[in-house]
Amino acid sequence: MSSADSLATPTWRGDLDDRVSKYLGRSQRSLKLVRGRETVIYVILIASGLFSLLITGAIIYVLAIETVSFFKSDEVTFANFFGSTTWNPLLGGTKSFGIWALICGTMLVTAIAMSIALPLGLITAIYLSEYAPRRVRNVLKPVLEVLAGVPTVVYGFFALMTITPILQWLHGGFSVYNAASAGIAVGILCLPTVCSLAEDALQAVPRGLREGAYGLGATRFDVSVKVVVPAALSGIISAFLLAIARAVGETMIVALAAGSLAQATFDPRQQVQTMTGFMVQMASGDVSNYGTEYYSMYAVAFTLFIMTLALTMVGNIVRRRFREAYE
Amino acid sequence: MSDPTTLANEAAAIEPRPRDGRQTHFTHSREQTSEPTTLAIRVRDLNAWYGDFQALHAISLDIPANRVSALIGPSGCGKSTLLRWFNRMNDTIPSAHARGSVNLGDTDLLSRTTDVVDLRRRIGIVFQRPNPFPKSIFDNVAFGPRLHMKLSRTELQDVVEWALRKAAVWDEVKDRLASPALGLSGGQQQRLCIARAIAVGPEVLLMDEPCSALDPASTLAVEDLIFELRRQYTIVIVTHNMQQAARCSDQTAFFYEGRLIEVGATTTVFTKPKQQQTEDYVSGKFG
Amino acid sequence: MNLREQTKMQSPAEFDSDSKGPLASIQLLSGEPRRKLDARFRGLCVTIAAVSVLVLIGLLGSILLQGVPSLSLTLLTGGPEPDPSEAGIRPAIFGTLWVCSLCALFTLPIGVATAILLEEYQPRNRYGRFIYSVIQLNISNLAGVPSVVYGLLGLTAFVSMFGLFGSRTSQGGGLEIGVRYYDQFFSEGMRSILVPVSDPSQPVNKLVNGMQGFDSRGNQVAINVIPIGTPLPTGDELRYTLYEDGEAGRITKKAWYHFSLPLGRGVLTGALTLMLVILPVIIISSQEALRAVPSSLRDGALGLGSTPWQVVWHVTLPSAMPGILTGAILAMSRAIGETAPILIIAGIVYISRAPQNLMDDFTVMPLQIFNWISRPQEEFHAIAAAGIILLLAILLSFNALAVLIRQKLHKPLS
Amino acid sequence: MAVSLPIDRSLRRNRILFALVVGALLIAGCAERDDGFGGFDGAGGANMELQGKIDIDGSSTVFPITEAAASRFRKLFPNVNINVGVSGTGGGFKRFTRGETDISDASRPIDANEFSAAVKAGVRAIELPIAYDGLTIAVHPKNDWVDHLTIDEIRKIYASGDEKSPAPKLWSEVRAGFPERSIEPFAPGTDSGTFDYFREVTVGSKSSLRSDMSTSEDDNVLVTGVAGSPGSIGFFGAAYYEENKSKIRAIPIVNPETGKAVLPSADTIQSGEYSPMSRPVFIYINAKSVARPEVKLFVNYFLTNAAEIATAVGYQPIPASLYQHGLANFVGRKAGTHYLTPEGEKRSGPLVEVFQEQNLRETP
Repeated sequence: MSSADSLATPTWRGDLDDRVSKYLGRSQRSLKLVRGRETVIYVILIASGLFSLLITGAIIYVLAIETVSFFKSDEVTFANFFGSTTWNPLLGGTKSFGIWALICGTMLVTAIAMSIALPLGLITAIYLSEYAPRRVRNVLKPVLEVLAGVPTVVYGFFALMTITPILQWLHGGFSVYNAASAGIAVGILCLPTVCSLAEDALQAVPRGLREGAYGLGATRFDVSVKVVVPAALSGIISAFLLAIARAVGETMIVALAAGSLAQATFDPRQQVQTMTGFMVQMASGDVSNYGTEYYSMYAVAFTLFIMTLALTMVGNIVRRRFREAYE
Repeated sequence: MSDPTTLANEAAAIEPRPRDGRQTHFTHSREQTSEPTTLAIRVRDLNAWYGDFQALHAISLDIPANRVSALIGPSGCGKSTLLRWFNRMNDTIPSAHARGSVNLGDTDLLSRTTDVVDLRRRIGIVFQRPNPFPKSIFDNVAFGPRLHMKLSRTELQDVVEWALRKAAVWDEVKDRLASPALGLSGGQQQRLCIARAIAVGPEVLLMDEPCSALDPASTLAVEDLIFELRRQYTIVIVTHNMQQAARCSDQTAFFYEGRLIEVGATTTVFTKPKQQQTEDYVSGKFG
Repeated sequence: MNLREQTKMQSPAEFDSDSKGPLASIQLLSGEPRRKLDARFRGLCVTIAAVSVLVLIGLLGSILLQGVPSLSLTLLTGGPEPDPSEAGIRPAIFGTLWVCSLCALFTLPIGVATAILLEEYQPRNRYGRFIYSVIQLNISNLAGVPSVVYGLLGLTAFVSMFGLFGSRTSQGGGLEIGVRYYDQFFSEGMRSILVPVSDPSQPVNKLVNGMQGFDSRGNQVAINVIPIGTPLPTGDELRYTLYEDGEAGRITKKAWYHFSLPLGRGVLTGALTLMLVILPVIIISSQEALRAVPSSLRDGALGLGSTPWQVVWHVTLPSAMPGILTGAILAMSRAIGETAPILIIAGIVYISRAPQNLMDDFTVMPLQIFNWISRPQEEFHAIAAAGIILLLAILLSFNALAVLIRQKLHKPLS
Repeated sequence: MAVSLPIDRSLRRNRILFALVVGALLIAGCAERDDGFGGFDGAGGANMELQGKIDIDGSSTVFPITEAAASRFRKLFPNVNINVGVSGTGGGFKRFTRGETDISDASRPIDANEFSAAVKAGVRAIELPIAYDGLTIAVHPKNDWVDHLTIDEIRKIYASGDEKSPAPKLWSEVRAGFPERSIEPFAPGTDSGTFDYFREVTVGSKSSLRSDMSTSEDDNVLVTGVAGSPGSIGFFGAAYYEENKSKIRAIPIVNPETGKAVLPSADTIQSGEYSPMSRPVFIYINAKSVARPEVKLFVNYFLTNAAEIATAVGYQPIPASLYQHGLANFVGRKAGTHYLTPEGEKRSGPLVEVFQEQNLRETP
């Protein structure tokens, strides 16, 4: 404050009062201008808010238009698409578009992934939330964050180059592309998601519940498994649903490690093709842009979109309900 | 005014001050202004709701200009709600709505067309907890003037210094205006917030339990400040602390369950309340 | 309570016969089994936690093992050459740089604006509240849409623009900005002579003696045309000499901001597609950052007569900035690692040069790595592993930056 | 129609030009050491003058040759930017016939539909064979039971069966004496010329191949697949076999005419002994693009070095006379295809017989 020195004199008060009252009496900034700017900004904000709706609209529009062209084709019938387990858009005398072969592959990989990610993720979450000393947390948290941040193509490489050879070494029946290897990698990928969402849910349980249980002489295990987990159950379920959605939509790992043979099998040693895997195959093959097989990519994408949307929507609604219950 | 905290001071803060001293002070001040009390805010038949819950029932109240009006009552009695309607802070709560009339001079405070931004410049507010922005002390005080006025740098410095002096915190902060406001003590922060409110030149200053988060020494400092400020501003203070109301207000309004039970000169309300509920409350039977 | 029920079931006879009261005779269950269970569970937890650490070590270890021998300067400077010893990732690094910085440029403003709308501007009525909840649910659902689907959207909406603008050839056409056309002659002295073209629709210039053009230095030169069969001149003149049947080809020079429709498979398309992928992520993390700002600060600013935007701009946004930045960096690291949508829109290509403009073809690091992984030669796998090390190094430094910002800038707000 | 004189001259001149380029680069410094003019960069001996961009897309079989050519060419002319995509022969033609690319890699000749699409869009395509590709049938090295296969057996393995005789699931169904191991067939994607060619020589273009096999547009994926399990069998370009000799084993194929089992090799492919499993691969060039010096020089370079490049990446060169003929067509801008009769019928046969002046069905 440059004026600070001169103000040391006892006469400052009158001076400053006069000056400031002059300033304050002056005309204010134009409210109209401020209002106008405010409106413009508000409109911009609303526009960006609506942009996300536009994206959803565009996704549905694009997928629906092409899916309609797909079903218009003579080679395709609804009954075949939803009723057959033979997915064979590219080869053979009669093309067959039985989406169940792809859904089956997707489910197989997802099931393997979830049998790893869900229990491990949940237990790790319980450990982090209820048991872990600060020191362990400080190690485990970043480890999980790093695992979550690794690009999926790296997991694909890991599956193909490390997991598959190990599986083949353990058991001769594994083919080089197989569902198990891809599933394990997807499971590792989803583990941090499950863990952090489930931990959020556990943390949201009020302290009072825990203290009440401890006060009754419960062990940590009793508290976590009999009190906290049931209390956070809906949050945990939503974490599971979101993780399943993520596994269903995972692309690069299955494109690299699961294979390209669409078959309805539940043998994890076999190669399978998932919905996303098929889309990658179509995209990197650049099939002529007008054939039925090209539109089949959109029909598959639409099916995939609906599936993941249903999973995330339910997951998010459950999650929101759960959070509201405790906030 | 920031004397070292001594036991004596604390005791003084807790014990009601001698009524006489206050009284003379008041008298003195009234004599000084020596004009009839004018009306600042007029509330008529105000009903207010949060969603379906009715928080205020048919409140009619006059807030005199250049006086300190205290709103007292137990928790949830609606006193803060009323205060927040004065400068429409309740607009930030989506479910809040009100019917009735609140006027500041000619301005209808509840009207949709009232410019709340301008309104809040004219009616400043100080909150329960000091809430300085995570900026420097100078920037905190300069925040309002920068929004509302075109001032040169030196003019802005004048305003900041003036406001800080008014809020009786200048001497403590003048050497560290550039340091973060969050480094100040609670009492200093609250006085800084008062300075921040003053710096835009409001007509009315609303204070929502301004001392409830402060230690006794800081409370004392803020109370002194309130008393000092009433010469220039109409002050409405919400308080839980009846001694505080008694110490520094001219008029007291007692609320209970959303209704205005009694209003009158502070001395009257505290010594000869007309209503039984008021008496029970001021004598500590409930609350 | 559970405990008591068990006890009750164990000794009903005793319970009845006792006269002193129901509790007196109850034998308490030993706490030992429960404590054991607790210990076992803790053991299980520690094991599983250790497994996840081991998995990370295994993942990184196997990649390091395969990749470290191939780490070399060539990897940084080379293009995707067919010879593994010359192969590098430079064009892909620059592709990633272009695409991701453009993507951040688009996504941050839109994402933060949406978050501000949702967190700072209360809906005014029931209708508004409904729209808000739809937007909010929509955003969390968009975050769950597989990225490969965004790739398809990008393919239709950006690459071909629903076929509204025809198709794009290497020689341009249609709406174009930031492009200059030249007819390139290549002289017998192997010099390029460029003749500027003002109207790209006009046919390529015919060779005329004395025609003016520019050499590669930008100097104006006259073209020396000689009849077929004439011996070539020697010395400097050779540079501008062409036989009379010499031809020109139309080439373009594009400014970095070159723009044309449809967008094609260029950098801009990649950035816009990745924007779709990470927009929900940025919105959600920005919302969380804004939510963490104490409302007392907003009240303080409002109480001084700030407009809603002034509150946001002067108070909320600065306070939420560290959180927003952290979220943005993490979202960007996701964008860097994203492969599927880029694969859908661009496909695998041999691209030997870093992108030069917004419309230029590109590849990104993970796609180049994918390309290498899908080759059968071991050497390429090793290079892929080295590329992964590079990619992970970039991502880890991003994460570290995020942590740093979180720690350095995170001041208490109240 | 004999090769006309101007073409001849032009051809010679082009080669002179090329000799000049290469010479300049080899003895960088002697020839036109730069005088600060910014022409030749002393370090790499490269010509920094020529600019431009060449878009190539198409078959993954031809990709290694094109990639190698592009990579080498760029060492000579670093300012020419070449992008090579891998979209399969069909996908490549799709873009090519719309005029989006300058050059299309093809592992089969252009077909009637694609040709008419090109004509419709006004794209004149110059057809240039660049190498032979022997289709290699390969199995896992641990597969010790297959010593040779006849075309009939291959057909049995790959044809889509009917109710009477379903496609075999086990090796033992192919030939008596083979073990009861499940067959895992791999095949290139339908978009690839490799697929079309294989189908034609085994089951004929009217029939179809079995559908329960793994397909990929990327031949590398097939190699990895076959190398991954002992029961697998796959077919792909010989180049991919050459690169992975240690991982997979090629199977001799019985030549139906001589009855001899022949392994794919340089000699057997070029001599035609490895029949019918060898076929030529092509590049198609948009005649409009040829006017551009960078395209002209690149194709010139490609054709003059095709034999060497093809050999280096595991393909077999076509006879020198055919390169000459191709170069002549290129220089003379003779657009059209040799593989379609004027009636639009498909023409097939050995390359030397088909790729004749009189067979050219020119683009109008």
